Amino acid sequence: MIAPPPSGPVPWEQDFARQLLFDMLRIRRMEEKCAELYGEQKIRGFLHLYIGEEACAVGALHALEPDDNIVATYREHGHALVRGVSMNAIMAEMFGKRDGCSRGRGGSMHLFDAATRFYGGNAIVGGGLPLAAGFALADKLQNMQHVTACFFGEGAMAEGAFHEAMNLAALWQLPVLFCCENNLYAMGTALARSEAQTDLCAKAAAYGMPSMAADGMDVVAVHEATKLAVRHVRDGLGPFFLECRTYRFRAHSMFDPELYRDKTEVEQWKQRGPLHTFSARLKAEGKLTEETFLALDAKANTEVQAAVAFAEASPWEPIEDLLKDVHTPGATS
Amino acid sequence: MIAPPPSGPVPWEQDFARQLLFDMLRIRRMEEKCAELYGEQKIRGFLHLYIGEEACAVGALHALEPDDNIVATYREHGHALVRGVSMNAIMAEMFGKRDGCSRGRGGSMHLFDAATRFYGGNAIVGGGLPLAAGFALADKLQNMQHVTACFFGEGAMAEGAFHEAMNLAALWQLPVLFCCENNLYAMGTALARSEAQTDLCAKAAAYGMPSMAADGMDVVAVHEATKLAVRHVRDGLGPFFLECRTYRFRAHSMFDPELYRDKTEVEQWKQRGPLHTFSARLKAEGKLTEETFLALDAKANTEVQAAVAFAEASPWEPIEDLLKDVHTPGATS
Amino acid sequence: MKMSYREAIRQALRGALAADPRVFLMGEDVGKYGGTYACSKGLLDEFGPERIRDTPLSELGFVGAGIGAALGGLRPIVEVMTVNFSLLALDQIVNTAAALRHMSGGQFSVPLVVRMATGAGRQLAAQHSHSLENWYAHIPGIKVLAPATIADARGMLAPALADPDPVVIFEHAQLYNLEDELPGDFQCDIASAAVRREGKAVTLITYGGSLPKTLAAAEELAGSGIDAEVVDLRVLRPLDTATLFVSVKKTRRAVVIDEGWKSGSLAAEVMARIAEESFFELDAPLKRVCSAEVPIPYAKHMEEAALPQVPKIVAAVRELLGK
Amino acid sequence: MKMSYREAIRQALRGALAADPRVFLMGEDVGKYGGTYACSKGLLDEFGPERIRDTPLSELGFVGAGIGAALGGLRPIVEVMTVNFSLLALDQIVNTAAALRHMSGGQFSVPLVVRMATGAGRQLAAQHSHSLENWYAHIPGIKVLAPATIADARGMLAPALADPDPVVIFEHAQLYNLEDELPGDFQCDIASAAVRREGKAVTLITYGGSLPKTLAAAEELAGSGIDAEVVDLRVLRPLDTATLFVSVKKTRRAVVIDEGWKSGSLAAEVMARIAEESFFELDAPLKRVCSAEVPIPYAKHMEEAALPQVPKIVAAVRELLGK
Ligand SMILES: Cc1ncc(C[n+]2csc(CCOP(=O)(O)OP(=O)(O)O)c2C)c(N)n1
Ligand SMILES: Cc1ncc(C[n+]2csc(CCOP(=O)(O)OP(=O)(O)O)c2C)c(N)n1
Ligand SMILES: [Mg+2]
Ligand SMILES: [Mg+2]
Repeated sequence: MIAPPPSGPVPWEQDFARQLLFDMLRIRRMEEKCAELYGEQKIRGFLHLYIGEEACAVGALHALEPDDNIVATYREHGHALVRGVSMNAIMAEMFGKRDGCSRGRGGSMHLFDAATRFYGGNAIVGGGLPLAAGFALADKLQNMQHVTACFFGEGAMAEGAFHEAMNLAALWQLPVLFCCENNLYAMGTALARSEAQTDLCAKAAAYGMPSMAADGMDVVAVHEATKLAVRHVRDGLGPFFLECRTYRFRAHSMFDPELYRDKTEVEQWKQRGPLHTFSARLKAEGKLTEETFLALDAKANTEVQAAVAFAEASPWEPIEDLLKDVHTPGATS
Repeated sequence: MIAPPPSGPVPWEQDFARQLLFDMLRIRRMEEKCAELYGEQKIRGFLHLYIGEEACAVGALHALEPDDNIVATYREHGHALVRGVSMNAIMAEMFGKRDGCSRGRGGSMHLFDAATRFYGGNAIVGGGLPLAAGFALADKLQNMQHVTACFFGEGAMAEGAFHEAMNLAALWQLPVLFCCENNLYAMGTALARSEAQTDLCAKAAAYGMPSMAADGMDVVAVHEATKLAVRHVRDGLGPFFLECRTYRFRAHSMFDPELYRDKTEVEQWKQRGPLHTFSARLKAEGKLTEETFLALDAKANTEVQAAVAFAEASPWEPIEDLLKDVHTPGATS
Repeated sequence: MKMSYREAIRQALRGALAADPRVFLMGEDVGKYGGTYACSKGLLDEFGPERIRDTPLSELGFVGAGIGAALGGLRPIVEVMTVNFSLLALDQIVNTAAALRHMSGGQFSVPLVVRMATGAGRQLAAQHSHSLENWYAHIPGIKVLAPATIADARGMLAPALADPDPVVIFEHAQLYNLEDELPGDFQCDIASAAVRREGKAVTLITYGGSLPKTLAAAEELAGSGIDAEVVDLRVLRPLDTATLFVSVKKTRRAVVIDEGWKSGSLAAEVMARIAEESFFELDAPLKRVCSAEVPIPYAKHMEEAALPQVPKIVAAVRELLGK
Repeated sequence: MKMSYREAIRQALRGALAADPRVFLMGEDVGKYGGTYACSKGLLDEFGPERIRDTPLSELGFVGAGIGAALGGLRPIVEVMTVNFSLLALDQIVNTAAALRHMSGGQFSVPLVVRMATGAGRQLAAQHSHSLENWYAHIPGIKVLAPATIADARGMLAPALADPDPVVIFEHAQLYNLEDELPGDFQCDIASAAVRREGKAVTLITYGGSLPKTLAAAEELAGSGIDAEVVDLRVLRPLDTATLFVSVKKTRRAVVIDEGWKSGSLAAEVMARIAEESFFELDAPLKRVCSAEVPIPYAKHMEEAALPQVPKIVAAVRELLGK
């Protein structure tokens, strides 16, 4: 396990720092709205909120390049947004509308976007990991210096798919960044009740894969760790395992009665919330004023409102198109 | 990783030492005959010989008790025999006869015997591991101090099933002895071409599971290591991972052209053959004479001849019984 | 007594756990979380973590462990959260649980019960909406059940546990909130199909989540003078064809309603059995109402269009009868 | 030119690798070992380890990696040694490869070819003898092929690779040693069924490893004046029903021969299609010859009894025709 970079003052230009803060705000405001819209039955199916974990996606994705590939899970709104999928398309997707990023076919768990190389949106726990190894294999065989970043929860690490993918990636020295968002629970199952070894980096060691654990509540820590990890991967030194230690503030999904954890535990983690700690730090360092913060927040809210309006206005896909896109049109065979 | 016990003079009573030598001889002579019978088309399907690896099954199984459970693979003739399945029943099974230990339904890859708690005989690589965890769970929940010994090849360790079973066993502290027979090849795939991390005990560490590597060509080393491992498991200290470093002298199966390894490599390993090294050692220590050795060998050959005669004489299962034993007879539902 | 399907399942679990100390429930989030569909809510407190056993996300592993535990003398009820995730466990179910008895020459029975939610209708999209009952019904060595009523939800678990061989129970996710009267005697067999509505004009054959839709269609058809008989398969393997043949002999027409994708569906098997055995009893082609051949889409109107629905069943019957 | 089915597959692979640098072959022991069935023998030397890629034992992992590689611009041919082990990879095939295009709203095609050996007949017993073609044929989003002739073994790979969507190819293990003339033009479609023998008395519908048996049965029947038409499905999903209907219209009788277990078989689907669409063309019940509903036993006489065989096909036809 590689030691994470030391903490200290935020080592970034003011604009960059604000950009990351703004991205966290965008995720937060969008998802708060999603929860509301779920209550109004505008959004249906499963909805897994990322609230509390924003530093992970924001910190990590800002360390990647446009040609890199992203593979995520059903808890991927934040990743899609930061990656550059428009909030309009995300919101319309959750509404099941035609202008959704998956034309309403996928919903919250299946956001996809070819333009930003955002490959979903996978609702099978662990399902994205072998895929990520494959992307990286394609890049390697085609001599492209891309990184494939694969996000997954700590719960996925008990699945065989995780292990098979880790081994393939390490054995073939594939350019994959395995990014575990360890929020300590898989639905209602606490890490210690699902893993014999709770030090997750030890699992990377079983594949001879370098690893690092970062404070997933601190966008600076995540970003700096990811930069190091991405450097390693892009330099052709093989895959890297990054654990971001984080926490989800909300229920697992909208159906979860949250019987499995104490309110006080949640409250304690909230004190470490990535948004207010980072903004406080920026303020303390003179890189942010309350005014700017409020302006950014207002801007995020405006974007959310526009996205909701866009989603509302978007038409439904015609039912006659039900069978469209099962196969590629015009396939000659 | 726990250090294996030091080598030195064979730390056993003469009778016990001879018993283990004899068991290795029984396996060897039986399998040599099987290969012949395959040529004569008496035995069909897949036939995976254990020749060269005898010290593993013999050393390990002699450290177990009659009430312990055994789970093995398609390369299990030796395990079945040492466990106490009669050579007659094994041979008849390979002939596909009614007196076979699986009534001719299973063949070489599916030897089973309820009386000796020998649970097969699994032709899906890695398939036996979750099963073993389940046996151990049953024993644990029923407060029985049994050990479940699960044998598998190093190739199985790339399968998800291995990892899921290891985690369950470690997480629930189940009494399983995971016994990896590392013969360096999975069909034609050398270990280094299938595992990123070739130190197999490192995989146990990823589950916080204690482990040990033993010289699988030395029946003394295997037996002494297994005794320690079994003690640990039976004492309720949780599962244990034992690697036996061995080598198969023959092809993977009767169809294997062996393109993937050098004859010289095979010859080098043969010099470390478990039979002649152990008998030489016993002789050197005055625990065996050439005469006794020849007598044991003759006895093994006699047993083989009898088994072949038994298998020949055994009747075929009547075709009318084809559908028998798909379900338990008399199940009322 | 009126109760929900969910509650009926819960009571069945509770009853089984209380009746036999060898019974335990194992699966993802069956314990602390209370069960994804709340079927095991409260059971952890009542029976403790050894018998209400939360597992890691390891479908292949814990289903295999269930098989081992069954062989080891216990009576595991393994909950695979949904059929969608059971794809990860199929190797253990097919290659071990179903095959073991036969390939060991009859030495070992595997008294394992596997429960899983199935089906679509909740806008969960392509990876969470499968109806793969026919995959399971294809496998010799297992029994496959589909409780579609409160009584069967309550009654089928006990005979499934009493069965010495592996039994797979499909609970349709759309049924959990269904409420109905639980009969005083809910004991039932796991061998026969049930005629849920008598009729003379046509036999509607269905199971699981499609039963309520089929009964509603039959009501609607009755309104226009078409008197449909509704047969609930209940047991998907082995099929109770005798009941089907009797009904088809009476009505001389059959429509099969099945949420599985049309091609390769259980509906096809039912039709094949009729075409083999009752061909000369038929006055009209066989028909089926199945799911459209598409990964189930998220949007509500699209999902609805993909699944069997009352109007489609009604239309199929009318077409068949030329009315 | 006469060649074996194995050699035809090998030449198809070789041709595909030579024609397109994006094509690579990946699977257990495809390289150094030369392929379990020797289909890739020599290819490692010719194309190197990057393109003839041995994988660890990780069916779920490397099939998933194949999907990713296909999305990433390559044209992977993934060999899953046999259908028996593909049970471990079904999640990736069903939940990702088959569903991805639709659930992404048409953004991504997955140009993946998965090859696997299938079937019984070599005394490999319960865990190595599956014929699960109908499981795959049930899944929207994939195409399923079953080359049963030397020409199809040689010809089907190219159009499968040219197809932008996932294609699964089943090679029956009993066919590898089959020898026949390879036609000069072996180019073929992957859309249509083929009439392999013309006849008027009955239509025998089959595919894969059962084709030689069915043709032999037809010859035997011809000897006693029964003139059977034999249709080879070739493509198991989507089914070319038009060809079937034309044949049935002519013969007015059909028997389906399918090595899958009877219940839930592909045979059932074929029968259902006929019972839906060609009911009034039929003069007799539909019939099928499938595998007995038993995990395939090891002993030769038992295995033979479990599988479709020429005498059983002949008997079924005679029974149907009352001759
Ligand atoms: C293979 C599989 N099994 C079970 C589920 C149901 N499920 C969805 S999310 C989840 C928990 C996953 O936890 P983790 O990987 O830690 O991710 P998190 O939700 O915490 O982000 C479970 C059990 C699933 N989607 N896929
Ligand atoms: C799941 C699965 N994949 C592939 C195979 C084919 N196969 C049989 S044995 C074998 C090699 C296994 O190697 P290892 O685990 O090292 O055991 P060994 O044969 O060396 O004893 C393979 C690939 C199989 N039986 N099961
Ligand atoms: Mg988590
Ligand atoms: Mg090996």
